[in-house]
Amino acid sequence: MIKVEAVVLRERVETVIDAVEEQTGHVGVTVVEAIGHGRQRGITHEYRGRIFESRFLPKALLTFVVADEIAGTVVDAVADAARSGGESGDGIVWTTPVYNVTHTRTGLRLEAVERV
Amino acid sequence: MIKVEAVVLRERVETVIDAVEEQTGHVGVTVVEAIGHGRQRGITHEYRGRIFESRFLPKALLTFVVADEIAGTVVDAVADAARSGGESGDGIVWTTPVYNVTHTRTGLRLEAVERV
Amino acid sequence: MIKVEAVVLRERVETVIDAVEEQTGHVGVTVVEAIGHGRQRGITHEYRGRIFESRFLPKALLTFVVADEIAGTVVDAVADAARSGGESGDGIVWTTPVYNVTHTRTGLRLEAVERV
Amino acid sequence: MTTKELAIAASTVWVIVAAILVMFMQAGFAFLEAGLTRMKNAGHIAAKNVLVLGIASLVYYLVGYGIAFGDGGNGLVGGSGFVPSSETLLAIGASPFSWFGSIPAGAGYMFQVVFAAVSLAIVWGAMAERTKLYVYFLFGVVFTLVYSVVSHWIWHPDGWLFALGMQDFAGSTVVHYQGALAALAGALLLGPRIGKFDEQGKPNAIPGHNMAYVTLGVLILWFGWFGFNPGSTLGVVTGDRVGYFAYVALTTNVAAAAGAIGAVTVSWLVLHKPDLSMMLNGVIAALVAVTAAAGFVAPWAAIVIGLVAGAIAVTGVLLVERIRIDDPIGAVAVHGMAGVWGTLATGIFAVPALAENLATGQGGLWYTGSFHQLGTQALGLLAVGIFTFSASFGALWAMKLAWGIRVEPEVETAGLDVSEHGMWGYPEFYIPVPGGYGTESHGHLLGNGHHHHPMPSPALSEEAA
Amino acid sequence: MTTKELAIAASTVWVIVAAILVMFMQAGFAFLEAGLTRMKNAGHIAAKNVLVLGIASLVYYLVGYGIAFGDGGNGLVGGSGFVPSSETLLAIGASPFSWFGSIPAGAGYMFQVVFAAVSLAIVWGAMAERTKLYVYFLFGVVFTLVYSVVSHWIWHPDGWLFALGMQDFAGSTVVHYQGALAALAGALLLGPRIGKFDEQGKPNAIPGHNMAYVTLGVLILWFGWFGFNPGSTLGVVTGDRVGYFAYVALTTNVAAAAGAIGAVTVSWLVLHKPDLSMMLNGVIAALVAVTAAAGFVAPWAAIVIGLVAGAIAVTGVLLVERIRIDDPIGAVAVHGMAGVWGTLATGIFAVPALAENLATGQGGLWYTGSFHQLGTQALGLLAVGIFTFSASFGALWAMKLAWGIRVEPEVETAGLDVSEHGMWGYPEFYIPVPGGYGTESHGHLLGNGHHHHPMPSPALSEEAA
Amino acid sequence: MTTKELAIAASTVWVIVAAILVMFMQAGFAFLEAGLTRMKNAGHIAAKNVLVLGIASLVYYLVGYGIAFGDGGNGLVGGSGFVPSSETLLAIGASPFSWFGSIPAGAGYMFQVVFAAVSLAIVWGAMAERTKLYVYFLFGVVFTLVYSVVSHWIWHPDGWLFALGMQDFAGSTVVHYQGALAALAGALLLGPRIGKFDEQGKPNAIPGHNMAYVTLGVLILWFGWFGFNPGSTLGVVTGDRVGYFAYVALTTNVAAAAGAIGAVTVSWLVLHKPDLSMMLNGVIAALVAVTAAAGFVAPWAAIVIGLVAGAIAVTGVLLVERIRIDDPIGAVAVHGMAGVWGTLATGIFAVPALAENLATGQGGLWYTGSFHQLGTQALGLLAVGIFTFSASFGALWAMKLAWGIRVEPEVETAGLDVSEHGMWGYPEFYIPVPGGYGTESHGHLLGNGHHHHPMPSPALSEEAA
Ligand SMILES: Nc1ncnc2c1ncn2[C@@H]1O[C@H](COP(=O)(O)OP(=O)(O)O)[C@@H](O)[C@H]1O
Ligand SMILES: Nc1ncnc2c1ncn2[C@@H]1O[C@H](COP(=O)(O)OP(=O)(O)O)[C@@H](O)[C@H]1O
Ligand SMILES: Nc1ncnc2c1ncn2[C@@H]1O[C@H](COP(=O)(O)OP(=O)(O)O)[C@@H](O)[C@H]1O
Repeated sequence: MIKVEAVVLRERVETVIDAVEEQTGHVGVTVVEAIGHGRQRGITHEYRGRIFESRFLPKALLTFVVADEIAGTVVDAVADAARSGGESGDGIVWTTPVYNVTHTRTGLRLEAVERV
Repeated sequence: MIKVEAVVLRERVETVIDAVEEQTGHVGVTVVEAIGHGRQRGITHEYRGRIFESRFLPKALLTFVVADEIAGTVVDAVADAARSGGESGDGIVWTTPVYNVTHTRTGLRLEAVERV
Repeated sequence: MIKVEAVVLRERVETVIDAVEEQTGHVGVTVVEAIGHGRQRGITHEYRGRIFESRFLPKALLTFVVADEIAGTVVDAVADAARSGGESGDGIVWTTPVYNVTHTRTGLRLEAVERV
Repeated sequence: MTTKELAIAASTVWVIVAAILVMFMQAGFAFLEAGLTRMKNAGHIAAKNVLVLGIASLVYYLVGYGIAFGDGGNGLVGGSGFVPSSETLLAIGASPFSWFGSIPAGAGYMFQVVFAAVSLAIVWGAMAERTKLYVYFLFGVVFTLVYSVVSHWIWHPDGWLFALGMQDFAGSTVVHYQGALAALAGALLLGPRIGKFDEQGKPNAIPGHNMAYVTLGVLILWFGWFGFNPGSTLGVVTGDRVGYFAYVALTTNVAAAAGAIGAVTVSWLVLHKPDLSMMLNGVIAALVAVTAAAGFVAPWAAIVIGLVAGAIAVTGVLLVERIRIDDPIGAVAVHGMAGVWGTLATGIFAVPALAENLATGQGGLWYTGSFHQLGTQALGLLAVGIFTFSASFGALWAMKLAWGIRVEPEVETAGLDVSEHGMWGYPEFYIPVPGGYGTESHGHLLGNGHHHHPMPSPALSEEAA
Repeated sequence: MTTKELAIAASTVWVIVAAILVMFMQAGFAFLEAGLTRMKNAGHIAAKNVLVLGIASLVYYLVGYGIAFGDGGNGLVGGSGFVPSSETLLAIGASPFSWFGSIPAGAGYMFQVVFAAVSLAIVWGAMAERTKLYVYFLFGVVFTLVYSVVSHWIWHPDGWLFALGMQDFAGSTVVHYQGALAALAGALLLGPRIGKFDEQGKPNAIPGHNMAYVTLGVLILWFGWFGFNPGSTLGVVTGDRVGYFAYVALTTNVAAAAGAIGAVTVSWLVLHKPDLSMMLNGVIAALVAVTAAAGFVAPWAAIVIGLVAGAIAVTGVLLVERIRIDDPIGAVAVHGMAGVWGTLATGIFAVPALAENLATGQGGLWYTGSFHQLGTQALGLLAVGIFTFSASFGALWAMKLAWGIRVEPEVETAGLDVSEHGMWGYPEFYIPVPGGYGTESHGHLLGNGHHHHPMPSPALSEEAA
Repeated sequence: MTTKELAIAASTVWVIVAAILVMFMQAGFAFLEAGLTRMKNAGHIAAKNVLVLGIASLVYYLVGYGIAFGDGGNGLVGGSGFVPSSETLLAIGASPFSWFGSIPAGAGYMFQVVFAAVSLAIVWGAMAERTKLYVYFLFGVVFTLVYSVVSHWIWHPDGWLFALGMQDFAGSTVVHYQGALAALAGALLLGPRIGKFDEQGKPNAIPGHNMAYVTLGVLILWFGWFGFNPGSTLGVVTGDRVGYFAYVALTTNVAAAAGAIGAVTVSWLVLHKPDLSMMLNGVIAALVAVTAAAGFVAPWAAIVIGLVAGAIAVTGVLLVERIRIDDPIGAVAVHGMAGVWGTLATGIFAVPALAENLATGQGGLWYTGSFHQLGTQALGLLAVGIFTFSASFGALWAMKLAWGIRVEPEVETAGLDVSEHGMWGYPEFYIPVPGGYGTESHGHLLGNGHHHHPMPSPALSEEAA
């Protein structure tokens, strides 16, 4: 199967997941809170008269393990839904092939379970 | 080497790690707090008379980088140990081949270090 | 492209990122707070007369998605910069090939964006 | 010292102690409100009570005290005692504050100003998490003036409602109902917080962030209320009773207790959960309700008042939400509805003998069978309702037109702490720090410890990709 | 006013202020206990003190006050003054509460009820994190009755231990030891929390979640104790001493100070770490111990009592754990063992002149060489120990048989906040929100901002997989 | 009771209540300081105030009280009343504490000891997050002695500055300025926290962790200050004024209010942000400044003093940082600079009539046109500055040489809670627990629930790597 990983703005997480479900019917995602550093500048804070900037920004890292045939659609769905229309900071998406995808509860291959 | 990744219930994390160590002798894992959304329903909360449901549930994402020959055993060990016997939410396990696995402290390949 | 993943001590995160930027010019990283268990012993705590040890230690998981040609330099840069010179706990680095790396904001391939 | 001086001394000690307890209620409101709102606004919500106390203290010193209690005014407003001098404040029972016969005028200021500050604190509960900062300053001044006028009506012998014999022992109407009226005006003009109601207008829960804070707030308020109600005897002798304030403390305490039990029970039955925040709101509602009644009613009546108020807290919060008003703290229900209930309940349960001893109004419906007192109470509520609501609504409406009273959506989403004050209330939970909470490796500390330990590492293996 | 009335006024001011301070101790217990337990139970643990105060206040008004201080009873129980009327409560030194000669009966209620609530608060410390909610209600009622009976024995002239001259100035035995006895019964019947002891019965640490809360709790308790002990003079004159309560405040303060130093030192020596929670427990233990002694002993003795109590806190907590009792807060050690120590220490260090001035018992062993007073103290401890422990154990045991007193394992594991009240004490730390703490993107806010910005994106490259 | 006894009774009630309020200020400092520092030190910072109170209470009982207020000394130090007995403490207006004429000597101790503890609490603010634990004990003793000497100079009739007519009503100089001098000495000897200044000496922000805590701290301090200043009348009659303390409460309150407004405004103008921590510091600075003046000045002057102090808080904090001193709490600016301002302002604004009624010094520059009083104030500041700074610097310097006063870098980086006390202030945020906050699955609970459910699972597919 294919693992689609995406770094997105935290407030887009649910939008992205909904988009994937709507466009591919795929259900199943794991989300991790992340912080990112990229082309975008960080946030500026003020405390007792000192201005300072954090180079990191809050992001979320999404992992979808999906059937090979829908991977492309998932990538597109994620990229579209994650796009905030803002200046910067929308993140990236990529895929990796994965193997032996086992569904813990049943002990079966995930493909099998999903086919059910 | 092979990277075995697994999404498990948080309360199973230590059980899973112990199972891998017992069955393969492999020591070394990185754990990240994750939240997941899958076939399972979320938790229902009540606050000042409003009932609401969170679609996400707390999970943990485990990463084991292991020698090719034990990868299969690790996957089985994880899947077995992660199985709660509950209705739903036990998660999944998968593998990916990884390269250039470098052990930071020594600067050597991890295989080398582990052989020591 | 190549995904370089590294488990490092939390206090080395910024050092590592700076090293990668200095040595390869690559900008763009996603960081996740992780806890790890390896050859190193955990921390000992005392509470109301009870001594106890946590088998886990705070770490950070870094993900760099980089052009194939610089991957090697990135791995070295990370390993060097992450090395604390301490007894243990410096972590590991590895690479995985990734595909369809899409830059969300522009919808283009990341390679393309970076070439810009 | 003469016995007269000793009586003044004892009364002043009591009134000042009571004033200090009431002042501390600001900490109660700060934590009640911070606990019932979100982490991203916690610093702003808590610290605003310091601002509230500051503004009320100055405005009340400059003009409020004179408006409320100055001699030579009319039924609507006091006529002297503005920016009082030391001499004036040290004097006892003398013009312009001759109404305070058993304590120095300065003690009168201390006791009354903290009430004004409590009333102002209530306002912001329903306006929480979305109001512009300048509004606290500007409306704070306006409201303190409005408050002073109404307190003149009901608590000064020149006041027209006082003359009618309205019974509001410590301010269910003057302090709590008024605060809630302004809070309601504010909530209406501001509109609900982003996400509070969905497209179909179905309310969503927006949980507060710290129930321990809410508990601390409620216990501080309960504590402070022992200054609020018993202190309103303004002295150690009341009519022909020595230490009457002890009795007032007792009715206050049993009512609060009944409020806790009432609210948790109703919440358990109606919501199928003993909701903690509802139980805690129930205590406040009961204290609000017994505030008008504390000196007038029997203990059993105080318990009834508290139980009903507890039920009002639970149902009132739901009701306000049903009509699509977003009141994060429940100020409208807890201070408004319970304040109305307490004011009316006094007209029902006032014990003739106690009313007589307090020389205010007469016995209530229950004892006298007469609707007279109840009618007076209702009239007072009506008058204050019209005056305070329209004055508050008008002022806030004008401010809304002129400069707007609600923060931008992005400010609201990011949170008031970082947007308006430049820093989070809990910086370590918000500033993204890879080193983890509380370490040195903040973004702004770049450049520390960049030394590293080079060492040959294997060439990139060919099989990659 | 006559000088007699003035004396009553002054005494009432003092006693009511003291009562208010003691009432605030509920916030102290709320934060001490919430801080020493886990985040998942914080709301429940803190808010339960509001419930405790509510239940005790009502039960004590209805029957407790009469049982403890009503006239016409016998050596075991009071005989009148149930559900007292306003008249009764306004009266001074008259039946049914003739025992309170220098303050109105209502002031007597206020001062005594907050003590009952403190004793009840102690009970839950050892039962924390695993007790069913209904138990707070039901056992709260039972315990308040038990408490009232014992306070009659020791604090009312009709009481049999009072008659024997037992010295318990402010309640090391009546309030603290009793609370600890019920706490012990509860801990025994509940059993330890999941994970507290491993298979081999080795104790595990289950750290509390907030040491700042514990500190706040302890400082609030120290603060409130100045009402607890000095207030127990019940007036401004004690025997032939004016302002004796100031002296009581001093002995209380030096004892507490010695408790902090004693505990931190012992912890440093025994545990090799200056454990903060132990130092803080030491202050409470010292305050508990000096409670019986405060009015009877010299300052140097108060310091000794405090130092020893500090040591008892550290060793006692370890001892209780050693015998496999799970007492998350250390209530058994801090209120029980230190309460016993304080009661006995009074029998040792009571200064004859002070005991005479208080007209209670006689000088202690140290001064008189006689074991008489020490014997009386021991007898009191024995009697109360048997009565209160068996009554509490019996009641809780019956409840255990009837409905069970411990929550289900999954409730305990998930935490009482979400399981019993439907909501976490710190919602933003527990509700999984990808948007991060304090954002709008809660699960229940689905459907907001689902608009997106489509744009052509590259076709899936063939080399995938 | 005679009227004389009644006057004593009333005064003692007032003074003890005031002392209790001041004692509670330790909770204020604990939370102000914990909130302005980092999570990893929160337990240590908060709990150290319990230690401070413990040490000051014992040292002041043993020797401090005698040094400060004992009879038979000289202009520099008191001469008797060490380790006072019960008899001594129960006596009123008798040797060795004949200076306290209207309250028992024990009440004098209670009121004075809490002041000593406040002064000691201030010291640690500037030394926060990097001082070794033993320093609290050792320097705590030294400083309490130094404090007692200076309080003798200014507050005891034998004192040489008292004789000169220095006006320091409640201790802007004695309590706050002294504390700040020691704090400055400590900050200089310790050096800045790791990361506070970068290589170029540019200051970095190290945000505190909880603005709600800071707010709680400030409101507790404002509350406690009503004991601090008004209580300093030491009785219910002052000169020929009954209830003068009410007036003092008023000046204190308007000054604090002005401090909040002043600081938030200046912060808004200068820093372009209404910085919450600055506004809160402004309240403290105003309270500090009005402490010397409270009984001497007119309300308008109190407002001026407060506004200026608010501005001093903001600019002072920046200034101290500019000269590379790391003062996490702002103690030097808020207690030191504002203390100096308040002491001098009293020399400017003292109302002749009030000074006369207090029988201390004379009218200020503003009214008399004479620089005499201002000169006296300046002299006092100079003398205390030299004495207290050099004594503190010397003592800390000696300790630094002998054993070092700063923790190791790794201790500072890891945090004082875990390094010095073995446990975090917020364990659940620091102990790495995969099960997430507040679950049982702590590392030390290994071995629970290791049963698992085997089931055949697919053989490893060949295509894997
Ligand atoms: N090459 C990369 N490797 C890993 N993460 C990246 C990379 N590029 C971007 N990211 C992630 O995406 C986030 C947004 O990237 P950024 O460059 O700010 O977006 P934009 O290109 O739209 O400005 C970053 O904060 C980081 O988390
Ligand atoms: N296809 C998937 N991709 C990524 N994560 C998944 C996928 N399927 C399941 N998961 C993770 O596993 C967790 C459990 O999945 P779920 O479907 O609830 O289990 P079950 O199938 O036993 O009901 C989810 O919460 C999610 O974190
Ligand atoms: N095989 C592995 N798979 C996943 N993570 C690992 C592995 N080996 C080490 N790690 C991560 O690296 C961290 C440091 O490893 P450790 O063995 O303690 O370092 P060292 O070898 O320098 O002592 C661990 O805590 C873990 O997070």
